[in-house]
Amino acid sequence: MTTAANRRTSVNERGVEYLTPDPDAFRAYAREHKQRRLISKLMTERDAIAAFVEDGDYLVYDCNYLQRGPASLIREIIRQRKKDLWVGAKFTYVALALLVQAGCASRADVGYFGSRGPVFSRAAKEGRLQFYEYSNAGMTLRLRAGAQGASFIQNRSLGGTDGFRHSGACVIDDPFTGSPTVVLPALYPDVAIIHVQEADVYGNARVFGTGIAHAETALAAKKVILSTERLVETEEIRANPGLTSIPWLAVDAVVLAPFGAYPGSCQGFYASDAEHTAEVFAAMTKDQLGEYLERWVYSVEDNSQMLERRVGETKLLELRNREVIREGYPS
Amino acid sequence: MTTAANRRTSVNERGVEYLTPDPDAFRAYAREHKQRRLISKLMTERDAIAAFVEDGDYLVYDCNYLQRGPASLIREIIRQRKKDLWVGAKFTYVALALLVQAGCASRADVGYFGSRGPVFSRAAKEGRLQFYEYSNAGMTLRLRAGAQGASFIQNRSLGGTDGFRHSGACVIDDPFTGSPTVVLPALYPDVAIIHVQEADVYGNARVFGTGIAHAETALAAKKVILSTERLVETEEIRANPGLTSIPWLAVDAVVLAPFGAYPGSCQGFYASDAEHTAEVFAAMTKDQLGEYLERWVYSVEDNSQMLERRVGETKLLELRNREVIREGYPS
Amino acid sequence: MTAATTFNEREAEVCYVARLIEDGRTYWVAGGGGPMYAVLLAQRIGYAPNAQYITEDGAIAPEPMLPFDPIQTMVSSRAGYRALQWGTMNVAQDYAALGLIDYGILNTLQVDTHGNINSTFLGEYPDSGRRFGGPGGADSIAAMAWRTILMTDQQRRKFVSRVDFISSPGFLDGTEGAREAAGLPAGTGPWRVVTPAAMYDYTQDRRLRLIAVSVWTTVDDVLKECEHHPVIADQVATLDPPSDEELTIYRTELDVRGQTSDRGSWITWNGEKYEQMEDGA
Amino acid sequence: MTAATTFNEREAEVCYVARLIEDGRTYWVAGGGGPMYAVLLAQRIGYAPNAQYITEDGAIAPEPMLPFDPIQTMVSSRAGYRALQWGTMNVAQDYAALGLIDYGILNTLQVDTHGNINSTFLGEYPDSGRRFGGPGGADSIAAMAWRTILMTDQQRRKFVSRVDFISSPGFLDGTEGAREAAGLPAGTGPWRVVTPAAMYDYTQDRRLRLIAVSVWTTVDDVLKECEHHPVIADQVATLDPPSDEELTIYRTELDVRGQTSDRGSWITWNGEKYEQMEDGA
Repeated sequence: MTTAANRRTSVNERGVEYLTPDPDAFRAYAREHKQRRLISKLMTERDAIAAFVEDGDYLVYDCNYLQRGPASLIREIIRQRKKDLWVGAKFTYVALALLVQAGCASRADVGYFGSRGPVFSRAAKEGRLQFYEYSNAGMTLRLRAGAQGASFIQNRSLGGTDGFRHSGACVIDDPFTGSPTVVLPALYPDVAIIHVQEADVYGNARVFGTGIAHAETALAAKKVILSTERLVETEEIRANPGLTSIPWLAVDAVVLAPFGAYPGSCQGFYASDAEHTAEVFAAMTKDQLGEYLERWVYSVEDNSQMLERRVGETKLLELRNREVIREGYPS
Repeated sequence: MTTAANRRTSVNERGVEYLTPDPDAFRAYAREHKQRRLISKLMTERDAIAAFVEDGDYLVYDCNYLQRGPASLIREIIRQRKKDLWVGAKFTYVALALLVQAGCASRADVGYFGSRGPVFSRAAKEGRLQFYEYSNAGMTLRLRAGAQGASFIQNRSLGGTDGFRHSGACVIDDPFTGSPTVVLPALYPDVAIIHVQEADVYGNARVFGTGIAHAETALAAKKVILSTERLVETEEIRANPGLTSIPWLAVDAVVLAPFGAYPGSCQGFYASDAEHTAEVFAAMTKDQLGEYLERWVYSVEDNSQMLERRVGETKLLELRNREVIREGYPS
Repeated sequence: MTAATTFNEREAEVCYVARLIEDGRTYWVAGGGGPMYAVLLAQRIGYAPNAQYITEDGAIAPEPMLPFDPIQTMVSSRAGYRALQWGTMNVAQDYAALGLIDYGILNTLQVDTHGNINSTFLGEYPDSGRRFGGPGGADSIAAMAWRTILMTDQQRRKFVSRVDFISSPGFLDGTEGAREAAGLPAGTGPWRVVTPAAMYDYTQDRRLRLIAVSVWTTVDDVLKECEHHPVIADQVATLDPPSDEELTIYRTELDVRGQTSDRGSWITWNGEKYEQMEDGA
Repeated sequence: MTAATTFNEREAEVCYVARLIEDGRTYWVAGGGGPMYAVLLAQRIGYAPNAQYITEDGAIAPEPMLPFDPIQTMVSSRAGYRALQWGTMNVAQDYAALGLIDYGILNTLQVDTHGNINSTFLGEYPDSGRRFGGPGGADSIAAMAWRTILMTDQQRRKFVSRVDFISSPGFLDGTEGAREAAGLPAGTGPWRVVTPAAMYDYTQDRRLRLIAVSVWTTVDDVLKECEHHPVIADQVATLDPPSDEELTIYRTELDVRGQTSDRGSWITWNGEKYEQMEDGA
């Protein structure tokens, strides 16, 4: 089941390294590895991360640790002590800090990450962390290009900034208008982790509410792990195909993960844990992420044990009850 | 209310003319003309076509005359005897024939059109019709590029064909991989007509079922006319924002048009009229489109009179009853 | 399986393609008709119960409600029924661009020795000849699906050395790497051509090769209906006629209005051999 | 409107921006906090009842349910409540790329005389200095919205001649056409900078210009908190302090937890004039 996704990189004339945007390589991978059959991909978080996240992978998570993100899968990556991940660090407050503290991440394409505390400067100083500069929407455009089978995509932004100089982007003459235009390299991550509200066992998944780039991420990534609040029958998927955000074709693993976005919120299911949010930010600021990880990751076996031992039923019920908005979400 | 959308064209080194893909020109137009306020855009089909379709416009309709297309708006364009339209002729069986027969269309970017009968060769011979060659999905990619504010987009297709030689596409060296790659010029149509199942008076619209490129078309076009089976309250839109396919920002006119897709089908609302379908195909084959237009367009004042006098309540009820599938459509 | 004794040659063609359908693979079918019916037949008869198909309008793995009204093979509730996802044309093409679609199945007007497809113009483009509707979805399917299956008629004007207009790409000029040089995805291309009378594949050097003929015809008769001389396989197989089982499903569940057999000639077993009747008889 | 007698300087800043909000226009607000509150305040108090905003996660014209939990200003049910459309980050940026978004409102770390914005690095990138989080959505907003309103603090280290790192584009090197030459959409750029103490616009030649100061401060005091010397308008206006009406809505409907006034100094009316208290007092 493990697959060498073969991270290949290029270096541009400014000396910036970036993941090579090779549509034909993705196609060849997809031909061989993406499962066309409707077979169950249901597995534990442990098995999914063990099978599909390899040291050295380029990792993208959709949303983040505090907002309908794959928080339980991020913790499992840390628990399994994956190494040398290159992280698509867009729209993220604490996940990159956790991954760097844990020694999992060594590179980051930056959109935005929460930068409190000493963890980043320490890692950078010790040569354990390299940054490349993009923007949030630049990163989702790169994923869009990947999801469309392209190698590049125009961006009306990024041009003229210092971020541009430290990115894989380049300026070309528009073949039709002749004007200078910025193009970004498509991003085909090795592995993506995405938290959804509903999925069937094959990986047909539904996302409700606003989002970052779940569909693009699922399509562009070579290996895709979904965690889902709730399993639904495929009959239910077929009864309303307009709700399907991600097709089974893109998906390698489905992990049933109620409260998988905890401590974050999950629209229509539960609110975020504000106390925990404060705790993790404080841990960043006070250089106590080691303790944080010990308590919330290493000392528990999996997400369900964490919820049981560290959060408790009363709190979980409270978080469910605090999600009062039902309109537009699954009943 | 009328606006000079200013069709500008380019000619490539193969002598092929194409609409100039100028994102900044679109932006300038949108800044001035796209209504940000929530004001009612409800109007009659006559007023909408009179206000927003000008002679010489580049016209795109989404879907087609027989499949959830803006059939009533196409007929109104013909009724108002618009001239010199350049048609984005993708995924279409009879609409282009009607527009050419009526003297409305003088150019077509071809994806696919039903080519039976003498109407096209006659018009071409008389110099009244010029074709340019793309493909269905090439045309929707061009609209996608437009909808993203781009001037071009990669296409893994079209290369090497004779269609390519007669299109506005070109081959460039991929700036990242160095490989030759086909890029299509973005399409910013002057005017788009789109039939939807539900919309509010501002133009927030919902499309159910499969489709061609409704969202892309609405965003890429300078002027957008929606016809809708049903008006819904904005409160209903706000109660389920995940269903909104097209935002009010893109829309200039909303026409309430029950059976607006007739003789085509409209998923969840009614089946197509198979007899009428046969009639219009026969008219193409037998060079009787003039008679067809007289009966179904010129001799009636508007869509509702056509439905009343030419179709009749019994037939309409039958078409509604023949749409037996409810799953996934509005209740 | 029992060989049928009376059937239309176009029914036979659909059965031939249905037998090519590989289980657990994805198909992009052009339009409705033959290509879609071939996959549905393969699913329902059990040749490929886990084959899935998508359509140009983004019906992803539907279980359609049959029959369709005329033309309503896309953007209709019956055609998109019980899909796993409803997308659009751009969604469909994205999946193909990403290499997720194994096979494309097309219908067309004219094909040449390198598998190039014409659905745009017969004669000298643009002024001298007959205009047709253009590639539709076929260009994208032929470019991006890994393998392309083409369904057409066995007629001289359809099997030509060089199509009058390349609407959808085969192997282009037939040279190695021609598709890649034109920007098309690597490793893709024509795979089979199926007619009511014969089946073809492609040689290593990308030339059309006759590999099988229908039981009621001969290699010579097929070659008479080719303008150019295709390569002929060392062993030309005989295609089994449709079985009763195939035809029962096809006629009772799929093409219940008999649109397939509206045109094309009928074949009957006369007790000794299969005979082809006059066209449309 | 009655001038308020006690308020936080950051509350004043939000009120200043709220008064800039133009009715019937569209705004792309960065993150939550000040930018979002400014539009909501303008809507609710009636300065701009028909202004609409979008967020990075594709909440299109929401009517949010307040208050938010910490960080939950995007991708949460309360933040996206009663939107007209739920999109994604790419949807939000498409609308801006198409010129449909009139204004962007940003918060930032550092701004320079040409309106360039730094939210990436203070010091010498990449090794010598302090790392910050990067542009987030600000780069896209500053590039593609027609006009950009920047909210920041009036501090020397924030108003510099040249930012240490251009995360999001202002007028770049300030030459005419510099943005267009870099590939950015024509006709866009910085429009206002608002701090608790002052307001700036840009001159014809794209240089930051002081146009107004808060009632409790002076031009000289503001200039002390600029590393470079901005252009000074011929007439420097005085910004009206927040009104009771503004603050009532702000405190009871919007920032009900007082997060805005967690930091920043308080201003009070001592019967004769407004006085600034110690930071955090």
